[in-house]
Amino acid sequence: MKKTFLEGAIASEFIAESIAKHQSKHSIGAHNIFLGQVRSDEIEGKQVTAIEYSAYEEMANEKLHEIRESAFEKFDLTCLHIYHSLGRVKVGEICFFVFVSAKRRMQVYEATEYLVNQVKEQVPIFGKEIFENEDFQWKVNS
Amino acid sequence: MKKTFLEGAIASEFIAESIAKHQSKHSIGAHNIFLGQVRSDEIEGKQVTAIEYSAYEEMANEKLHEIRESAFEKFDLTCLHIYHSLGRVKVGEICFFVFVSAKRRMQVYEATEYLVNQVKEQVPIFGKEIFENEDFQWKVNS
Amino acid sequence: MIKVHYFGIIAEAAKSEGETISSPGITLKSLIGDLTEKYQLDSYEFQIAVNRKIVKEMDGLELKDGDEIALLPAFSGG
Amino acid sequence: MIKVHYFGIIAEAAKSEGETISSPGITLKSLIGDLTEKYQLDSYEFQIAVNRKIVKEMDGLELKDGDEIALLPAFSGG
Repeated sequence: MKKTFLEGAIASEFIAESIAKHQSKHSIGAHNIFLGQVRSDEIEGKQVTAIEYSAYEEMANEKLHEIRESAFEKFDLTCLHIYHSLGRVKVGEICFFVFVSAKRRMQVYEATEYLVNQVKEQVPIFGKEIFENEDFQWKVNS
Repeated sequence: MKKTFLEGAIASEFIAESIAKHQSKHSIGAHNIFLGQVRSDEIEGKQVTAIEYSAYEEMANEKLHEIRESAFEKFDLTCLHIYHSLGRVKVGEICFFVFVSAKRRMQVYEATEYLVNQVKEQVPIFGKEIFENEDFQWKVNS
Repeated sequence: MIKVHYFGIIAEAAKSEGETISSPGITLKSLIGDLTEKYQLDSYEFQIAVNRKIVKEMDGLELKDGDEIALLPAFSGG
Repeated sequence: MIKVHYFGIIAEAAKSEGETISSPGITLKSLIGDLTEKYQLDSYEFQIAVNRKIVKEMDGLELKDGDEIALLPAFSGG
């Protein structure tokens, strides 16, 4: 089972290491990366300062396995990686990292979009938007 | 005029720094990154070991400026960055880095794809595929 | 024993992340009915997973020892 | 003076990255004709840029002092 969940924000150094690890794979010609960054939305006059993520990890990991398999069936990919934060991620920080690699570039954009949408729709992850005064509301994906 | 051309391969640390610089922009919710990596193609029994890039830089910079403007017109983006190597880039190394950021994710994949295709089609960059024995051939984009 | 998990706004309403329930032969429908009453979940929308699979149709589903139930509000990852 | 730039396989054929040519009143067409003959470029495909813009139609284009010409083979960035 590949590891998806990371505690806290996803550091840019972690992303750099993931990229560097692929430099030994000489059949790869194209990478596409999606990064979700916590946005400082204003909701009814209150400013979001962080999102706190929780997940039903056992089910999420099973679902992520299915999503990975389906992406390899749909698209001609060399490899793919999905990472998502758990716990508190502050505005401006990265909470979601999808990384697709392929021989040629044609399908990488669509594959990334597919994976991002599948994770958002199918994987039991729950985000709590924290406001300045520690008030909060449960996030609903749009 | 924004700087696009970098001497040699694009380091994963440079990519990490570019990502980190966007963490102060709290209106951004989604990034999409395309990376072109030099592939070890086999051409008539010979293995590509590197690509040596040259460019008509003055024209390329004018063209890149137009491409950037057109992308901002077509897509709802917060910012975008395009980097391309000059000189020799070895197999497995990154030669092309397109970085798109937006409030929401909807258009980022298409915007990246547009930029990648525009650069490949419109910008006077020339790649020379170097084989093991220092033999070479001029690259033709497919 | 049946393990029940609560997530997100449901965990908040139940003031708990889960509990273990012993009700031999209970149906999913009556278990959910009991929990909805106990924690006043009427106004919440949630899906139900049994053994980590979303259940579309509760009718006729009898729970057995070791089953893992989860009450899942709208997903909001990413 | 007209500045001429060669790139990629054309630079290789010309064994040069460019040169400065003094031919007052020369047309683009005859300049390209001269260069094609000088460097035997008949078998190469290339586009022509005048002052960093691709020229689709050479006919009737008279060059003036300070113009910058480039012979550009197929682009292969990325």
